[in-house]
Amino acid sequence: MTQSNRISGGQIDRTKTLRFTFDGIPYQGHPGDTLASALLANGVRLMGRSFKYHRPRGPMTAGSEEPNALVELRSGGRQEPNTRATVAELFDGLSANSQNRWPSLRFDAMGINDRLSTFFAAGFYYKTFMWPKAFWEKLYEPIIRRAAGLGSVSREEDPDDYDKGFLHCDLLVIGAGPTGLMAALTAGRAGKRVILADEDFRMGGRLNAETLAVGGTHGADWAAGVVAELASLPNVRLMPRTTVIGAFDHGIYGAVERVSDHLALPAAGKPRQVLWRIYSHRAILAGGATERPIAFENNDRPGIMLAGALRAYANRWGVKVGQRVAVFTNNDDGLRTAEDLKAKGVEVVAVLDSRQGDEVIDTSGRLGLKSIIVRDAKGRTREIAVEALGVSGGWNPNVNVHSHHRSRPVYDPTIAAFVPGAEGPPGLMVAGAAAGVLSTHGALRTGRDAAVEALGLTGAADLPEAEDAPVRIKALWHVAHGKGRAWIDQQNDVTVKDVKLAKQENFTSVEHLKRYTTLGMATDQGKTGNVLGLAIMAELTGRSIPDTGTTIYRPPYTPVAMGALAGRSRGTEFKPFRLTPSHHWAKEQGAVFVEVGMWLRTQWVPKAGETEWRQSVDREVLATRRSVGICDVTTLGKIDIQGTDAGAFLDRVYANTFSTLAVGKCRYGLMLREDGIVFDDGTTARMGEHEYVMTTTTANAVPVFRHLEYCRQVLWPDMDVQLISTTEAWAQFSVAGPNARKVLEKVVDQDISDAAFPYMGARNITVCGGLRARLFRISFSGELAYEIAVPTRYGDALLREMLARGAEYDPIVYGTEALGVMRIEKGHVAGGELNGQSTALNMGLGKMVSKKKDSIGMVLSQREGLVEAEGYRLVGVKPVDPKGKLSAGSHFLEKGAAAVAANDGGWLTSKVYSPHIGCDIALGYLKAGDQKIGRRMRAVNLLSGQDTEVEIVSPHFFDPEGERLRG
Amino acid sequence: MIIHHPILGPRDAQEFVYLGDAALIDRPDGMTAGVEVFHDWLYNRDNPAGEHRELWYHEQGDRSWLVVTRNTVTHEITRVELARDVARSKGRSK
Amino acid sequence: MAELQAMTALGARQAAVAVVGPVTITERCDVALASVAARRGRMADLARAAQAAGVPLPDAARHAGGAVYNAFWVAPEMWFVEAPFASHELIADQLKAALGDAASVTEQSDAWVIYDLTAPDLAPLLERLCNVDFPAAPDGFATRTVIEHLGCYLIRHGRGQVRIIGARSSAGSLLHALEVAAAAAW
Amino acid sequence: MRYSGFRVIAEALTGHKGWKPVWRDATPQAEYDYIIIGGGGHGLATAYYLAKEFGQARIAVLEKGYLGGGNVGRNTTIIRSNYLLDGNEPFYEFSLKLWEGLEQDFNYNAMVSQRGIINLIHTDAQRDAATRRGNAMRMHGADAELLNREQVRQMYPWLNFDNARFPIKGALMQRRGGTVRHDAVAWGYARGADLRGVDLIQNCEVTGMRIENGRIKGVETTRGYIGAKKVGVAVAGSSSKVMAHAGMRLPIESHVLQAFVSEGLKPLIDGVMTFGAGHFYVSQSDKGGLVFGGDIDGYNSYAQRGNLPVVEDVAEGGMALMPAIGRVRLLRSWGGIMDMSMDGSPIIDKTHVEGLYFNGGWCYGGFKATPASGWAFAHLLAKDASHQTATAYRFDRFLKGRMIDEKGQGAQPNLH
Repeated sequence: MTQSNRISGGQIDRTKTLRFTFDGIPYQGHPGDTLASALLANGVRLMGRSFKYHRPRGPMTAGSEEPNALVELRSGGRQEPNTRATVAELFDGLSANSQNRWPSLRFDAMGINDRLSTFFAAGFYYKTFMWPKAFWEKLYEPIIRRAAGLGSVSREEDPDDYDKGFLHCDLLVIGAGPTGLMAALTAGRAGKRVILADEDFRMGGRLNAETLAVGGTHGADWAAGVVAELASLPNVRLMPRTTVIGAFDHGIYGAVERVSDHLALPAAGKPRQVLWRIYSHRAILAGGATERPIAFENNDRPGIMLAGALRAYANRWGVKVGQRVAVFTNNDDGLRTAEDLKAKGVEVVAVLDSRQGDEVIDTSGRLGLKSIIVRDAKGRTREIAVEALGVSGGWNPNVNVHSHHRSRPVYDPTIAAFVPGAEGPPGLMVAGAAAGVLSTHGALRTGRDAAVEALGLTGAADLPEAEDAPVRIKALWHVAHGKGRAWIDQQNDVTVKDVKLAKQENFTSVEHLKRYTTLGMATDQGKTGNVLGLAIMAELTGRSIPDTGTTIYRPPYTPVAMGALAGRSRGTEFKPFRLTPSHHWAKEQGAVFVEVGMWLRTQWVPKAGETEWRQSVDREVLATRRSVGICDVTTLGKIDIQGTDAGAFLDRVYANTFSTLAVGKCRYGLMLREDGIVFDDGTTARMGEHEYVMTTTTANAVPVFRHLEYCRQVLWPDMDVQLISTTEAWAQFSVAGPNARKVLEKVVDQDISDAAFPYMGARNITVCGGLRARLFRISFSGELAYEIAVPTRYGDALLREMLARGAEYDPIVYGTEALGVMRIEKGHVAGGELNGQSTALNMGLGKMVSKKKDSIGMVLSQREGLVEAEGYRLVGVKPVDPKGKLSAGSHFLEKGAAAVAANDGGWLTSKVYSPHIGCDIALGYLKAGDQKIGRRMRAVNLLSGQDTEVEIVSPHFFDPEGERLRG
Repeated sequence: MIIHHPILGPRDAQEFVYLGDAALIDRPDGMTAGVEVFHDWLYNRDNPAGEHRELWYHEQGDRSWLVVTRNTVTHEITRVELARDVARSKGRSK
Repeated sequence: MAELQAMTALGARQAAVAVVGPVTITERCDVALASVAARRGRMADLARAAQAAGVPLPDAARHAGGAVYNAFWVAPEMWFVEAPFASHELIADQLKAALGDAASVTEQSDAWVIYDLTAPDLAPLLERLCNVDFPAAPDGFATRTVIEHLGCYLIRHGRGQVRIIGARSSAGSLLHALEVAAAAAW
Repeated sequence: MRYSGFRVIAEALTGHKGWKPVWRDATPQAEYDYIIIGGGGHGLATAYYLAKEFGQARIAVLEKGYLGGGNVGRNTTIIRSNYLLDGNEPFYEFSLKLWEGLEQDFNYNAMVSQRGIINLIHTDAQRDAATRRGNAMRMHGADAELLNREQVRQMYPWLNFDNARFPIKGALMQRRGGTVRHDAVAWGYARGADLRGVDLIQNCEVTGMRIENGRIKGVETTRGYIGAKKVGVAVAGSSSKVMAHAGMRLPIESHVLQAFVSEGLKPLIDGVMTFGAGHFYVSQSDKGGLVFGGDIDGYNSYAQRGNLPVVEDVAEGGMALMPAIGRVRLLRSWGGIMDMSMDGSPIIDKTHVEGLYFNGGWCYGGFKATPASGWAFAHLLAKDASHQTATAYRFDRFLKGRMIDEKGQGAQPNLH
């Protein structure tokens, strides 16, 4: 393959050849090439299709603002849709395909849209497709959806890793063109911590694309020299291939570093990209400017590009886009393209300067530019055969990042462009072309001065010599001629006609213009087209350009891979795991685990021969109730509360009273939110005069701790209370069942007989010959039960020891399912009942809310809507026929009542199969449930068709008198 | 955002948990105030567009509750105090 | 106590050591930890007792070493105190005895997993883990921070020496985060 | 002018010369019977239904910026009626029914597309809650189905079923849920209101209220004083600012919610999906962009922009659910001001000022409510009585302990 359009010069390494394919055809390029420059070097201009009309398109730019040359890069899980060929760095083996075309890029059946374009004017779809009503979802929309979209996703998992990181600096310089280099150099030489980030893989910005001299040498060489000096400074971090995507609050910037995109595969262990959060004291936006086109008929053909891009391909990449080239400009900078191309030996057949009255009014060439029709000041037209046309309508400062805090840019008529407004993100300065200073000298000067000012430096380095040409431009937004379409937003196919129609229909606000025509909503976010569109709207409405204004600039500056934003938090690493002390034992036993928040808890522990989960769970329940079972309850929150006011403090945070609790005892506590709804519950023990241990639910361990700190610091700041979480410090096991004490006696060193250690006792003890431990005689299952805690590192050993030493009682380990069965049999509330919507009264615990003291939630729990006799009450539910099935989430209906909301009696909050009772049982909230014990109703699940006659019973299915737990 | 913690200096707001208007410090006394007073305190807000004193908790830090004075339009933070000090200055004690 | 065999936070009998590139990550099971918080209005008493007992009580965001006890600040008037586990398995009891009723003391040894990180320079690793400005932090800097969703304490003993203390139940997830970041950092 | 396919073809063939302005630029009159403050979705819908359904006239809508520039132009376009509580579900089901006939009603294609919404389930407790909710929906006449894991897998086989931290166990599905082209809703209502004589007044900010003897007389605006017999406020996001003109403090905080869109992609996601184990929900627009979001940033803000942590949190949820989108690029983010109420539910009610009515507190659920909100507010304005589906949306529900707290988070707006 020859690189037919490769010319001399450029910053490519011609000693190495890279092979790549586009649409399956092999080509060659060189290191330093982008996909676009390499394809152009091979004479390929056609690279994509537009969104709506499927117009053939080639690259319009040489940078990240590219609207047209979008390709699918790579394949399989690495397939990367909508990749801008103009910034895709070439590597050996690169494979790219065109997108949004069928069957091929050259012949695209959807190109029919272009022929029918008159029917597809802006917003046409709002006016039709309404009849018949059902046809929208069934016919019209599916067709539109299939036709829309650009690239495609493979649906395979992205195999690459992404990282995140945090950087800190005195000065962040965004953009490494002459402005940014000078700013970084000034700050770097002053010893400041500097980060210089640039989206390109080669620093230097436009200097790489120009032939301009800086300090008497070629600008690109000067840039390389500065980069080398900066690289030698330990206080400067150079970050090429790094796009600053947004300015966030208080000097935090987001940046994405493309670590491996220029490689065939990331190196082992290395991420594809890194999202950096950069914390900067000061920042300088030196992001340069983006050239904009001029709208004229058929200005979108492959081969028509921005004049600066044409020049960049020649100067930086040694590529001519066509054999015969023309330039169309309204400003002096466009003329540089003609000069540079001529200097490279490219045949420049016409230079059309609108300031002289010359204009391009139309073009030809379906798959690539063949000719342009030009009109001179006298109105004479002629056709000129060309393969490439460079267009310059002036340069728009890249104000985006400066506008991310919604600062509106202001219009500067001297350069016919918007420049940064006054109120940007605090700490962010703008310099160089981004500030509307468009000469090289101006860039160097403002870059240096910005660094001096931002960092308060004294003295400033001399500036290298460079051109300081004034901007000479006469604004021209579109060429008034003919009835054809002149493109403004090339990707979304928004034309001058669409702007006119928007005006005609009164969509004249710039936001309405955008939303109605889709101007600026494509992957380039209107970087080249927006100003054109609003300027044309200004012309049409007679308003000024400043009065018309811009739309809002939003992060990210250029589109960002979702993987980079997610970093490592994906797959099973989406959230960390929390493992219980018995995890390793349980894993050995083949236990089944369940996610409870970030915890993995043992759900049940199957024994050989058990094929259904219910077999395991039933066995665990029955074995516990028959003899003894052990359950790891470490996940419950534990908070150590000490201080001389600890008791008084607990009286405030619990609805019931704790200051009167005897040392060595524990009590069930009910905690309300200030709105009177139950927040949490748990057992709190008094371990000493000024020392309590609070237990919270697993889910609320963190919120409760936060709440207690709030009460301690904010509400009652002088209380002597100290808090610390000990959730993970102790491995805690529930030991339940008639033989619980007997098993515990095998490990506990002290006397724990009923007399010595009665129900609701709480003590520091020792186990196994002196290991410090805690014992609480509390029961969630209704059995004689204890919770025993040892330092976490001994948890595994304690469990094994209890199982071994207590073997004569056949102790089993039960999981969360059996735990749930037993707590429901006993009528204890848990997750399904503690739903954040229920009061103590709803739970049948209304009497626990003491009115004799002030506590959180006490007052508002008395509001009329929360104390109605007809409100929900916790009840037990049993099927009338023991074979009847229940479902949590079923609703209560009276017999014969229709399943409509007016008849809705409440719902089943939790349901289990009780092997003890021999049927499904449930808890539920039933309206006036306390008055309906004994009534027969229905539990109806309309989603499964289940409709079961049930009896309303006390929620205490098992041992309602509590004889067993006191045994 | 960055919150200049009065003890620890600049800290990323990500380390904090937000509660809301610092007027919540002025909790009525449940033994003397009734439902109406509690209702107004708990539910109604000034919700200003501008300077706002608000409670933040340094959960991934030193567990201090802070009163942050922050502009809700610009997000500029002009003052950060320990909530405990603010509460005491308002006469809260035990 | 010998009757029960301790298990490390990672579920092993021996402390883990991982080497990734220039970084060595060493799990430390031989450190006892307890929290010490001054009782309301008793800071001066606590300071006296602590000095007598050789327990340093460093300023905010600092770690300080003593003859037996080291300590780092965790909250206003609150510290975590470190001591050798072999001699201080009952660190809370020992501190209570020394500090009396001027402080609330709570056992913390088993609530945490401790990883000591060493390398010639840990900055390239830490910038991928947490938002601490590590290069600018002084030796003896102690802070709480977040690593891959996990709240941790980070103590800088030197540019190449750092202790990370994380929740024990997530010891595996934390080690994994350290290892993959180390692999990516160099 | 009536819109139709025929008209589109006829105009196309004659150079689109005949299209008329979609609404007039009205100049304010001295007095109106009704002033609606807020030219967003709810305000425009209110004006439309006041004129069309309640036969009222002399109506103006005052908008400080451009029509549809509030949250109706800045949301993730989802419609659904999958609410749990009695105070909410009839209202949202009414809204969904109005959506189903909206385009024919106002003769504008807002692309109401009922491609279905699924709320993924990852735990048994979530399945129990989904069952409770699904039954409540069905009892209120809405549709709801419980899908098992395999049914979800058939719909979206490329979700993370095999390597997930929180495995997908099923989903609650409402097939009638879907999306609507959000801007078009504002324009359709605006056009319909304009055709019925409503004055739509842009760039007209209310700066004060004239209240005499407890009764509203009119409003001060940047375009002068305008008298009114009744004033309805529908300015969610700015509710506290506007109601302060009447001396009211509201049970509302203003918070920022960010939302996101990806680059355009060929069809990947047909319906709407919410991830139950992280903060993430997503649909795909007809143009091909993935439209997604997550939690609010969590602090009071009128800044209309957010910060990076939430962006990362949302992306993490997205990647955890959909491992194939690693190389899909996020194109644009935006931030809107949410009226976060104290129980997560809205307020449509009279105020202590006679003739002054309030509509707000929509949290991030206002878009789907647009038709019913407009209808119910128009009902309240015209008849001085709550619409039957909106009787619970009263200010005094907090005083009386009758909160409508779907999430069970209590009086903390940033948790709803």
